[in-house]
Amino acid sequence: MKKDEEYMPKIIAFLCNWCSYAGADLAGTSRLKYPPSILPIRVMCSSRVDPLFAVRAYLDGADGVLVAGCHPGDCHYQEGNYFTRRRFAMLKKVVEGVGLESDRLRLSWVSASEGQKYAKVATDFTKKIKELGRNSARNKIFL
Amino acid sequence: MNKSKGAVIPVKSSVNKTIIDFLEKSLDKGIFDAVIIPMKVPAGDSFAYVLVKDKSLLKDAFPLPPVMFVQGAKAVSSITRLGEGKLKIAAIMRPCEIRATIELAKLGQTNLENMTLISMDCPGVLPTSDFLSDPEKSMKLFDTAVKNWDDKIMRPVCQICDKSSMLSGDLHIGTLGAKKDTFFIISNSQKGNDVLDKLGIALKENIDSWKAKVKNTSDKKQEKRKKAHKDLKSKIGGIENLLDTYSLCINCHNCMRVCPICACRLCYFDSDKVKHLPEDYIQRAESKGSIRFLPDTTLFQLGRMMHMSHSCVSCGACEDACPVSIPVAQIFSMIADETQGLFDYVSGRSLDEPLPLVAYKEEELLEMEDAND
Amino acid sequence: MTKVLKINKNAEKGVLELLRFLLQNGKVNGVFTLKKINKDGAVAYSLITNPDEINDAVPFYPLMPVNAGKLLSRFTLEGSTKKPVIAVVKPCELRGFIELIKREQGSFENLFIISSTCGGVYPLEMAVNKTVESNLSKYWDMVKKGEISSDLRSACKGCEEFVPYVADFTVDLMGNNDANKQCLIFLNTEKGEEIVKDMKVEFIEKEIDNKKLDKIRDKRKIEKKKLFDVLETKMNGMDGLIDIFGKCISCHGCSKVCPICYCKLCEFESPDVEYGPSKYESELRKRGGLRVPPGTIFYQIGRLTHISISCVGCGQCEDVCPVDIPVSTIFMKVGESVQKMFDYVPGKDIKEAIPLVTFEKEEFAEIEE
Amino acid sequence: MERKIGVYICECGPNISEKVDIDKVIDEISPIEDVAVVEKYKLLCSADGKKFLEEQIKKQGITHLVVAACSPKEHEKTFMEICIKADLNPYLFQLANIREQCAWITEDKDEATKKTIRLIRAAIGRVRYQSPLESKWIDSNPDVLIIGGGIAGIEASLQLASSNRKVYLVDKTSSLGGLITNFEKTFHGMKSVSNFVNEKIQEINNNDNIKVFTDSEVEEVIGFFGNFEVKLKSTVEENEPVEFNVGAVVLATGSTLLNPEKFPQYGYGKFDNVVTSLEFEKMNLSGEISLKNGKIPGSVAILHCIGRDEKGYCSEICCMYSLKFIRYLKEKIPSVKVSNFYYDLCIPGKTDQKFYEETKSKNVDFIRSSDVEITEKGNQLNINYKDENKGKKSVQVDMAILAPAIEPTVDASKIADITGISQDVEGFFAEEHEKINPVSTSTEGIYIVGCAQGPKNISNTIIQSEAAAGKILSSLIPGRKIEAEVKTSHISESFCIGCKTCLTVCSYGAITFDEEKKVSVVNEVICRGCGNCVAACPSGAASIKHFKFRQIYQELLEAVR
Repeated sequence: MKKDEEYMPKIIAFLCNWCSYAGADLAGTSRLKYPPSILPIRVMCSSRVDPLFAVRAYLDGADGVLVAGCHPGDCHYQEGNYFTRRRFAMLKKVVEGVGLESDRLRLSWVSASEGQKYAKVATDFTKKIKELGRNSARNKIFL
Repeated sequence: MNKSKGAVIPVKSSVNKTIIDFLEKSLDKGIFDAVIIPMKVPAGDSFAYVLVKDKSLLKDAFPLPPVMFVQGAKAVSSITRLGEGKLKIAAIMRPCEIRATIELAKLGQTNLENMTLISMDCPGVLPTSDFLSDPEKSMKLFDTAVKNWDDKIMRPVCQICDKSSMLSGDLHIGTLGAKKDTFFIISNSQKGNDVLDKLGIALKENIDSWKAKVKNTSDKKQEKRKKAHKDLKSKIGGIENLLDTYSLCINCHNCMRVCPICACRLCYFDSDKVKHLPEDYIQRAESKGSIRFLPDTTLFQLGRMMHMSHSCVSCGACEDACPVSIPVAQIFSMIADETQGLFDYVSGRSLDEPLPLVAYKEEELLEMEDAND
Repeated sequence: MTKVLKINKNAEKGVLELLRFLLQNGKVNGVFTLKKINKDGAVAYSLITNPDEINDAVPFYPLMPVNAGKLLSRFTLEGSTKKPVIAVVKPCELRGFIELIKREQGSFENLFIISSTCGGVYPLEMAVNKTVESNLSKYWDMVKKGEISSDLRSACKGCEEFVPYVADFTVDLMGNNDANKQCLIFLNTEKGEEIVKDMKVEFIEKEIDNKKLDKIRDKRKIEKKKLFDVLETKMNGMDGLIDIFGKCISCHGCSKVCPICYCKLCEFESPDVEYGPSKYESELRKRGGLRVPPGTIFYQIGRLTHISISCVGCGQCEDVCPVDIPVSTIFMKVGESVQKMFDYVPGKDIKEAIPLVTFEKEEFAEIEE
Repeated sequence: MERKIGVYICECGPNISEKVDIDKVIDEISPIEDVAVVEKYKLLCSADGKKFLEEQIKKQGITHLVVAACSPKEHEKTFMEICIKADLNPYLFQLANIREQCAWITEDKDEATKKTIRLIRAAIGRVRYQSPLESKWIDSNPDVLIIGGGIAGIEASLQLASSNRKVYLVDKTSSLGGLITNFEKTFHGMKSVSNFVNEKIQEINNNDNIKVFTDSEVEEVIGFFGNFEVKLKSTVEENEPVEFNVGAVVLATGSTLLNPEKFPQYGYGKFDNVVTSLEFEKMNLSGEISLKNGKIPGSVAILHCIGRDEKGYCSEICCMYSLKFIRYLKEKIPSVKVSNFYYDLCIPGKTDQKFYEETKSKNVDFIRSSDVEITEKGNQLNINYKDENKGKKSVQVDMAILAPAIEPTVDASKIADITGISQDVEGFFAEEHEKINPVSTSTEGIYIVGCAQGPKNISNTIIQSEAAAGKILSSLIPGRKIEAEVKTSHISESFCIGCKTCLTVCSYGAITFDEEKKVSVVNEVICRGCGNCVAACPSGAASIKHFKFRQIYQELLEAVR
């Protein structure tokens, strides 16, 4: 099997339709380059992302989970991302609390105009995940 | 299909190992795509059913573990309730687990289309708590107990189990009455025959020795069972004793949750039907001076008997899971014999027998009617 | 200074006298407390309406058959009680009840609460082995000294929240040297004072001795740290987690007895968690094998995301676990870190919103990267 | 019924085909269960492409459609319309974004191809669990309620009223016109205010489609976009409230001035000849600018930015009207000496700078000052201040005009309450989004215009009124039903435990509580489909159409496969 620095991680990216997904599109239209590790899943609002989705993704073997939404105060649905932020904070504590790698979870605010930032987030996060190596949950049987 | 004949399989190193070889071969030949089989968990302090596709994993398999961590029927239904799927799967389980699987099939909770059920002569299992107190030691105790077919250390409900070799799946592995370093494979269905065909195993050996040994064991157990139930009845009979029996019950409903037959998504006894207004509780208290809270502990226990005793396979999972050690399984085995006896129904004996309460005969249960008219 | 009701009997007997008074004089229509329910001395929560039955009540029996918070919720779930009822509960049970009320699962109306500085309880198995009775004198001795006996449940040994927050009456037990001859009941609310004012007993002015309680709390802290440290060593990564939960039999008993788990249908028993062919086939592709029934670890972590914010560390989950997984220690540890983050003490203040249904515009900037 | 999933991959000219090995993708995708067709096409959004796709759906009997092409933001609508043409429910279609978020961002063709396969697999996984949705059309009332009869409300009324759209214009005072009826001229070009205001009020009175309620205030507004029920009550006499229905509401409740008495250093209310800008406007309008004792002022000080630092915002128009005041003064009292005390000057706009230069040239002092305070000396006022180099100075004047900060009207919070919209920290009505939706509010169908939304000059006020009118005219067309959000959430009665968590997190009040059944209920007309309640619900009772658990999870599962 490939060595960890060579492997291409699988990172689930939950993108809110109004800001982050548009930001990701902008990164594309501006022909910025970032790793193909990012696998986008579009949701209308980051507040749709039930923390359990992240837990499932983790246990199903995703190497990383990115939740991206509008900047606080800019939520298309007023307040959604404030709840997202709290749920995410809680999620991270739980994951690290049970001794798992909470660094595999990341929350980022990316606006529709931040193609640059999205590309950077994608690149940095992928780099970090590569350092962490493969998610060992992937081939566990007794989950 | 030929139930009077079987095949004699020579044992290499151990029965377990031989069974595993058998399964590996079946996987190689594509007779099965996967098998459900018990395995030791990594920490080594218990076992779990595992759906295995990659045969290299089978090396850690453990066809006959010393403890019933999870009722196998629950394992089977957990992946077949929604449909059979493409994979042909074999499940190797204890007879009571297979019988529960068949009951669940009648309730639409398992789909046996692509399932091959393989049972084994069962010596019983240790109480979970005993096992957990010292897994290492328990393993050894269990091994010796199996060798001498001695059930002293097994769970009370196993000690009175008269169906520990019952044929109800597709294939059965019979160790009883077999010559040294061999065991029988017996087919109980066309599916079973086909499997053996494909493996080039012919059913030509005589299995009378197995049958005899099985009869003898189950006769003995039946005696024991009758006696145990009689004693139990005198112990718990009557409302006072009944209440005392459940006096420690904490309404955790674990017995229901681990029961292979209790398949309801939301148990009636957790539903709104058992929730009342404060005034109603107070009124009930006033009529007696005081009530236990939550009330209806006994209602729950009796209610469960109504709901599932006719399908109860006396597997003992409920008793293992009871945090306050109420002899739930023994009680249920007693009631089950009564309710099933009524309809000479044996839970899980055959898929073709309808559940007693969804069928009727025009001439039956006359003794239940009032003699005067 | 708080008004204190002083009865010259041991703490438990004193409380019985109070309860009897309230029932006899129609101040309440029912008493909710632990009670001996049969000749072999089995103890269960009961709703008492007849004053004579009070004799069998054992309000401070060192056992928690069920978290009473859950029971009070069930009692008031369909509507608040029209007739006043008084309940004797432990601090963690009270906190559990308050968390449930925050979730619309019960009501305080017409309910009076007696609680006490709690010495902790014994594991259920001691009730099974009938060894609680024989340990009672030892237990009370420990309570008087404000110590931690080794055979308490681990959740109790490490419990810092043994002083009730919003009880109408607080009985001074922990570290109270006279608990065997003198019952001090602190009257914390006006409605509480109101219903006992006609009682023919001595009323004094007193403050609960917080220094004493802090000392006890420090001891508990140390115990808790021990528990957590042991866990730390085991909970390292996926493998550690699998070792801890490997023997879980998915009975979900922990959620059934949890005072916070209140769903009609637990999400982890809902259609959402079922494995259809496509799901297990893809799992097999990935792993070559799959534990069945699946989702053991998912259930545990999932439940943590659902309730750790409100976990009151009552220890019931661990008590009922048929395979002795240190569930409550795990939930206490994770719960503590989550709660600290929102600086939230579950069940402390009924008006305080559950952190996950509210937010501050300026907070947690650090978690966004 | 058996699924026939059709997968169509757009080459997008060279955009995708050069970056992704499409044939390899086709080989990988074709064997997937239920996948009936996998085809590529040069440019699916072209006329030919659309025709091709429509024919394919019909010919192949596609039950679920996956298109792998550009971003949904680009062409989701386009392809949904094709579905409709081909009588395939448009919600049985999923667009895999293999251009913006794959082909264009990936260097290595091999990697891009792999990712494309994942994305298409994910889309197939998702579309399997998608279910047909029907768009809901609800009757709407085209009429509009406008609260506030100032220039903002007047302008909006005139824009909106027509033979098939009634406008109800409500003002709590006895007459229309609002604040600016006190002004003689506007500072833009010093044009007469009365002329254009009276003109507009005339128009209103002559317009049968505008019903004016003066001396009235709104008591209740309930309902949702297209269907609001309104109750008015009179502020003068006790009588039954007037009730009517409208489809939209415009809040034009304007603003008021901060009361300078809050700042004793200016001596307002203490000294006779310290007046607010509004008092001065009135004085000027009355025709004669004079002191309390009837004398004509020989010197006047204008103090800018009263309360700006305390409020934390600049009121935008004070500097400009102060310049206008100078013009008033110089016209009526040519000899008068005017000195302005300011800290920053705010003179934006294409004409304002010129206006300032001209005004300045009429020998007026502009003194950049701080720590200004007013003391009285005889019947004269001392303006004491620190100059730019912090030197203490003082100027003697006859009269001082204060330009206080602009505040929301006193009953702003009451109105916010009644209409259920939010206010910002300053108490002005909060717009839905300062850039994307500056005149909309958190509640669909309720708009905010003029100074109720924040300080602004007359032209900007009118611009907002026209903007709001535009939004209403385009979304609330008489006789036309309005489409409600299709992807709304739903709460299962049998699983809901009535903990009200969903109610608490919903920003739109779209969820109500059924006290009988003790369960939450979603009003699908109000729900915007963000899905917040779904993630918040602990017992899986809440779900949201088109973003159901299964749909998202299957997508996730195939992606990490």
